Amino acid sequence: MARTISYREAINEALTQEMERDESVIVMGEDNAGGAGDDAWGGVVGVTKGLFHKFPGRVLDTPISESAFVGAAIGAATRGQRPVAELVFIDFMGVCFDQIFNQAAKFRYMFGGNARTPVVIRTMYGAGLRAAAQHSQCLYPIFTHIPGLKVVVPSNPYEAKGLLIQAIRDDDPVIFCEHKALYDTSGDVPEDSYAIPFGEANVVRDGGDVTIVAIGRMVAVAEEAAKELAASEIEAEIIDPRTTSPLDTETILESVGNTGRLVVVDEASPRCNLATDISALVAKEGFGSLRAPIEMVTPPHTPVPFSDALEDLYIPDAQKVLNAAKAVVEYRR
Amino acid sequence: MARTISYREAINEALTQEMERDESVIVMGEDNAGGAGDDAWGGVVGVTKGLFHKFPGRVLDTPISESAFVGAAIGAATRGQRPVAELVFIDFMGVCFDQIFNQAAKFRYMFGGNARTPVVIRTMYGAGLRAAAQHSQCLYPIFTHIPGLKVVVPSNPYEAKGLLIQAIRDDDPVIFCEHKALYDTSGDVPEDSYAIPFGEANVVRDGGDVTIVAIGRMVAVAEEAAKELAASEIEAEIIDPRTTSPLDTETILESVGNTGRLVVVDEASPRCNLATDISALVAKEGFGSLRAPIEMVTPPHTPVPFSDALEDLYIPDAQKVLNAAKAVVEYRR
Amino acid sequence: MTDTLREAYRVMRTIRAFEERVHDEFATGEIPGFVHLYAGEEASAAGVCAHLDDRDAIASTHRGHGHCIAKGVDVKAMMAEIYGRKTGSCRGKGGSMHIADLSKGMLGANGIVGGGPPLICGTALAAKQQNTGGVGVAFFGDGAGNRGTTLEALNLASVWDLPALFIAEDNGYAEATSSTWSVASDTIADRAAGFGMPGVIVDGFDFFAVHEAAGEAVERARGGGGPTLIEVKFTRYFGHFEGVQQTYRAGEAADARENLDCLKRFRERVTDSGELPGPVLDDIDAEVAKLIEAAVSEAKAAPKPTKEDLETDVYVSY
Amino acid sequence: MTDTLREAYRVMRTIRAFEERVHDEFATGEIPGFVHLYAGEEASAAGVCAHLDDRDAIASTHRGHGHCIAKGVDVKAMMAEIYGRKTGSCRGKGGSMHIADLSKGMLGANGIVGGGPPLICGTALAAKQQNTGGVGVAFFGDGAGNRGTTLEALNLASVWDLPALFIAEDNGYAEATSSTWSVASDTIADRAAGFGMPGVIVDGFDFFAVHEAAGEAVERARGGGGPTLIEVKFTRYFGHFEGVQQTYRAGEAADARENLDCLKRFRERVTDSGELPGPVLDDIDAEVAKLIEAAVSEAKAAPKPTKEDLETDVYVSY
Ligand SMILES: Cc1ncc(C[n+]2csc(CCOP(=O)(O)OP(=O)(O)O)c2C)c(N)n1
Ligand SMILES: Cc1ncc(C[n+]2csc(CCOP(=O)(O)OP(=O)(O)O)c2C)c(N)n1
Ligand SMILES: [Mg+2]
Ligand SMILES: [Mg+2]
Repeated sequence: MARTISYREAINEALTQEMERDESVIVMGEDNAGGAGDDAWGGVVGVTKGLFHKFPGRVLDTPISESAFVGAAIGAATRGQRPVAELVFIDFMGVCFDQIFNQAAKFRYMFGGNARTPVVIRTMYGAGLRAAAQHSQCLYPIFTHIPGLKVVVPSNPYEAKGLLIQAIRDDDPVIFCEHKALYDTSGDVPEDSYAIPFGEANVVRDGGDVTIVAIGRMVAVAEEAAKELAASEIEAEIIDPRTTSPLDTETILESVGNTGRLVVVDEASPRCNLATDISALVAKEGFGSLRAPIEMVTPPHTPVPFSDALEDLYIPDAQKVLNAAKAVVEYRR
Repeated sequence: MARTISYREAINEALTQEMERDESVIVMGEDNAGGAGDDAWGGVVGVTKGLFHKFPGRVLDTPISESAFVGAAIGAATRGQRPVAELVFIDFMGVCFDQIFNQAAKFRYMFGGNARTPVVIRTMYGAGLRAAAQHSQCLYPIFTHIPGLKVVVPSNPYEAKGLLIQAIRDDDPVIFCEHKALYDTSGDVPEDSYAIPFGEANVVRDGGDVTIVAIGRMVAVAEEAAKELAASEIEAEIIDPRTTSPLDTETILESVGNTGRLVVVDEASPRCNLATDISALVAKEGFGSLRAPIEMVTPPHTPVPFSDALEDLYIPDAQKVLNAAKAVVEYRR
Repeated sequence: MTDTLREAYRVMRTIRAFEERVHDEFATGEIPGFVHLYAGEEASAAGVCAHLDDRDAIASTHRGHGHCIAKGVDVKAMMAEIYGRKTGSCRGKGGSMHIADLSKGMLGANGIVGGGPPLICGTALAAKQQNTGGVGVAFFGDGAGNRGTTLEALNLASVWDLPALFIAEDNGYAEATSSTWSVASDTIADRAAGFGMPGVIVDGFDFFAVHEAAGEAVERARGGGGPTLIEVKFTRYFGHFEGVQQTYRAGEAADARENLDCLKRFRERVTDSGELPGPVLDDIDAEVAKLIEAAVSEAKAAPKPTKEDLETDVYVSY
Repeated sequence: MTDTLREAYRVMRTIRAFEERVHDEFATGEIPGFVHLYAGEEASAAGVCAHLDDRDAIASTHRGHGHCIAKGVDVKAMMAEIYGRKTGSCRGKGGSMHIADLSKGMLGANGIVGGGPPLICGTALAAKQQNTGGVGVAFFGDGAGNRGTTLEALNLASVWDLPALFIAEDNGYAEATSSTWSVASDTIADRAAGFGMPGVIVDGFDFFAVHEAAGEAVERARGGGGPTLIEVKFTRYFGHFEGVQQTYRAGEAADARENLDCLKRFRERVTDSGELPGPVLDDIDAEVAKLIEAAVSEAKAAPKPTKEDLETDVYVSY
């Protein structure tokens, strides 16, 4: 298991292994093959590179017609295929959202249980690459809001591989959110195929003083903060929900039951996001054990700025998490 | 002021008065004139009826091309017009969301403050008319999530008129959410023009035992519950935020400061909605005065069912609000 | 062919009888929600679906009853669904705008105008990749022909060379807006060339015209020849949805009902030609009348879904 | 006309010099984010915008520098924006993909492919309602021609009879995907008929061809004659964005740079005809070189935005 690969490679490996295992798994997206028949790109970030030649006829380029091809992935899923569609940037959801939330997400319920739509939409989110307001959003809270969707936010290569394999095998529509700043990060990833179940949080670090729930790339930020907190003899427990829908409420509540304190770190815009969702959960179900206000560490309510000078201020960092954790630990009513 | 008109009429009156006042105000939408030149419909719910003949050239029909005409409204707003576009059902946002959240909402920030986009998008939301999963959603949490948008949810005819007038005069993009089950409800509305400022909640009812924050149509549901609560000698304070973005956090926090107890009633799907948003606000900023868990009364995490038997169970009702309020009032740690 | 004709007539008559009955029942106030009726347009659903079988999938519109019936969805389950009953096609969770039966290749009526064409690119892709010989058929209205999703799907179907049919049902209006105004080209079929596929226009009151054009297109698609756009021109008999006025075309609808009727035209032609004798058609009429009667009374008697049903069917696994 | 030509040349030269310099600067690692260069395509922006004035608005694409320069956006502010400086057109908040100057009628580069055409329907509508005689111009790529928003906008512009131009810039590729594959019709201009407007194809290396076609379309639009679709065909010189490989068209780009150059063609033509003498053009080249040099050094020296700037400019009123 001491094999280290990147987040990008982990995703590619999950696709490869599932395509080998199940021939109904197909892949489509802009330049996923590249130029319709070459393998020039493998998608704009190269995640699907190499699949085109390995799986003839099963890796499709698409015109820039997100409604049509995301819809096609959904339609194909109702007819026995297991499509994995790449919506390059999550920011582009606005041009195909109807197919996702009014079609895929609702088929099963609207049709009285008589539908299965095993489609995966892989999409890239998050800030940090100076990609500005239309290419840096998180937006997973929007998908989380919609009943009928499952939403996955892997925080490292190991999670990425196992969660994508689960996503492909899952019979419900899944939005698989890859953080653009994680593609080149590396980690230990088993070569064999494995699936990580949805709705089971990972306790990244044990600690009894404060619970920090962090999403996606924010897990690493929380870990950095936790190290510094430990130097001040504050032991933080870090929880990575891995999927925001379904959400493992039990693990979160249990942890807050022990620590009595909660910080939620969410890179998404602050209104109606996962930080509010998880805070509200705890304020409702875990109130009895709460010993301090719930802190949320999020960006401000602004679009993502372009200039590095501003973007670095925009994204939650370890210092802000540290401050929040200290504030709740030191809180006295 | 003892003039009673319907929610529908109040909206029509606001449009009429603003169009009279300012000739840059224009109206567009499917069948807003009706059949391109007649006044057959006034939009599918008749809100714009009569405007076509009153304001020649300023009330436009559109093809069923939401991206194009919502985008056109936005583009026209950057060039000195004040368009009010009708996106009939909020559920259709998925076919034009990009124009709203990546274009209108972000222009000002992306362009460094050098843009003004005074566009209003009127849209109908909510359950109760057996309109099923694709015509009954709330979705205002999604717009609230997006920095750069303002979001309005009028709860009665008086609010509808005053808030729409403000929306039209406002220089930012506004999503104006009309509840479909309110159009035929009536209330006192002054004939004169008046604007209700954004970000100022209305305290609908005073009470010292529990704060109930309710959105849109849920305000009436909360009032019904409050009457019954009063019979049990529980006095509920009801707050109608009127706009979810900006949100009047002060009024909410002040009320919870007095009551120590909060129930949020939100007709939107329960994950990442306004109920979680407001709960999280109070768990963070008002924790010191909280004396009980925060209760959220929302529908379940399912699409909206068609059958009346199910839809009636789906929508939050007074009984559920009553139960939640009693639970928090009776709570002992 | 006689069998085909008999069945096509049965389909058209069933649709007509179903819709007229729903119209009457709606007026009593017992049917909830939004109901859009297909009466007058029967030849399109029947003419196209006569060529389809289990390999094939269709996507419909908000005006979906006709497509459902033509693709073989159970009529009693449909009626029960419209009444919001647990015995309905969707256990009462969908209603008129969402009747579906995926086991029959009927991918659902759709509350979103233009929602279906992208989906059909997918069912056609699946058929192609699975080598079943199946085709995908998207029905959409003249109004939906102006939606970006529809236009993107036309291009994608050509680019991927899919076995697909796009049936533009031009009934003259989208709600109250005339298609002569909202469609900038003279016809919807004019758009086909811009997306690299043949475009055909047929008289939608003439079952045989629809049937022939669809037959050619289905054959081409099954043979790997790619997609086709067919524009079917006709009139709906009732208002845009039930309960709404149609002042914008006052005389027109009644007039159409009198003079433009695919069922009358069909009967004249097949009895004149001797392909089907009148009494056979009369028998079908009688059988259909009985079926609809039974469907309504059974629907009314059926139970509604209950509390236990509210939160099920959101996910396959939780 | 001499003035027009001189200015057009200056615009094209400025774009070319700007883009080549950004290309070099990007390679040093100092420019952040995604940068898409317009080099090779100058004749389109210059040929169209030569007809425009303050009444007119344009919407651009992710490949927006050329359109900005042609519509008169300040070149130094543009360069500063690309470097993320407070002195930039957008105070450093937008970057290459969002340069805009509404006071110049430049509605912004756009990170969303197909984002601009709907907006331009609105600016054209405003011009029409305000009776200014203004037109709206949407530039979009071959890839964007397959987006539903673009196609909806074409129809809307016709239906509303708007003073609008749709300039399809076919540079052969969308990212690495060839337009001969992704556009199902032979040409994008083929789509115009389906949306009730004239469609024209021009050689994008020939400024005069673009200028003439755009002139006719602008004149028609100002005169109330409705919208036009113009397809401009050419090649981009650099990769899809800076920092990316272009193995999929290895020799092609270099070859184009050598043999297909709107600036060379322009120079040949105007010097041959005597419309503009060589030294005048040389002077412009020298002036432009200086301007770009100054733009870069000023941009590098300019301050970045600070904490105080982070939360401003979200709303006009809070
Ligand atoms: C995206 C979207 N926009 C608008 C509507 C509202 N709407 C429902 S049916 C309809 C008219 C559709 O016209 P057409 O496509 O011609 O079909 P027809 O009703 O004539 O069969 C409209 C505008 C919708 N359901 N979805
Ligand atoms: C809606 C949307 N889909 C995909 C992308 C990613 N993307 C950016 S540029 C581009 C290619 C655009 O091609 P084209 O329209 O031909 O313009 P060109 O780059 O050739 O100038 C793509 C796919 C995007 N920005 N927006
Ligand atoms: Mg129609
Ligand atoms: Mg291109």
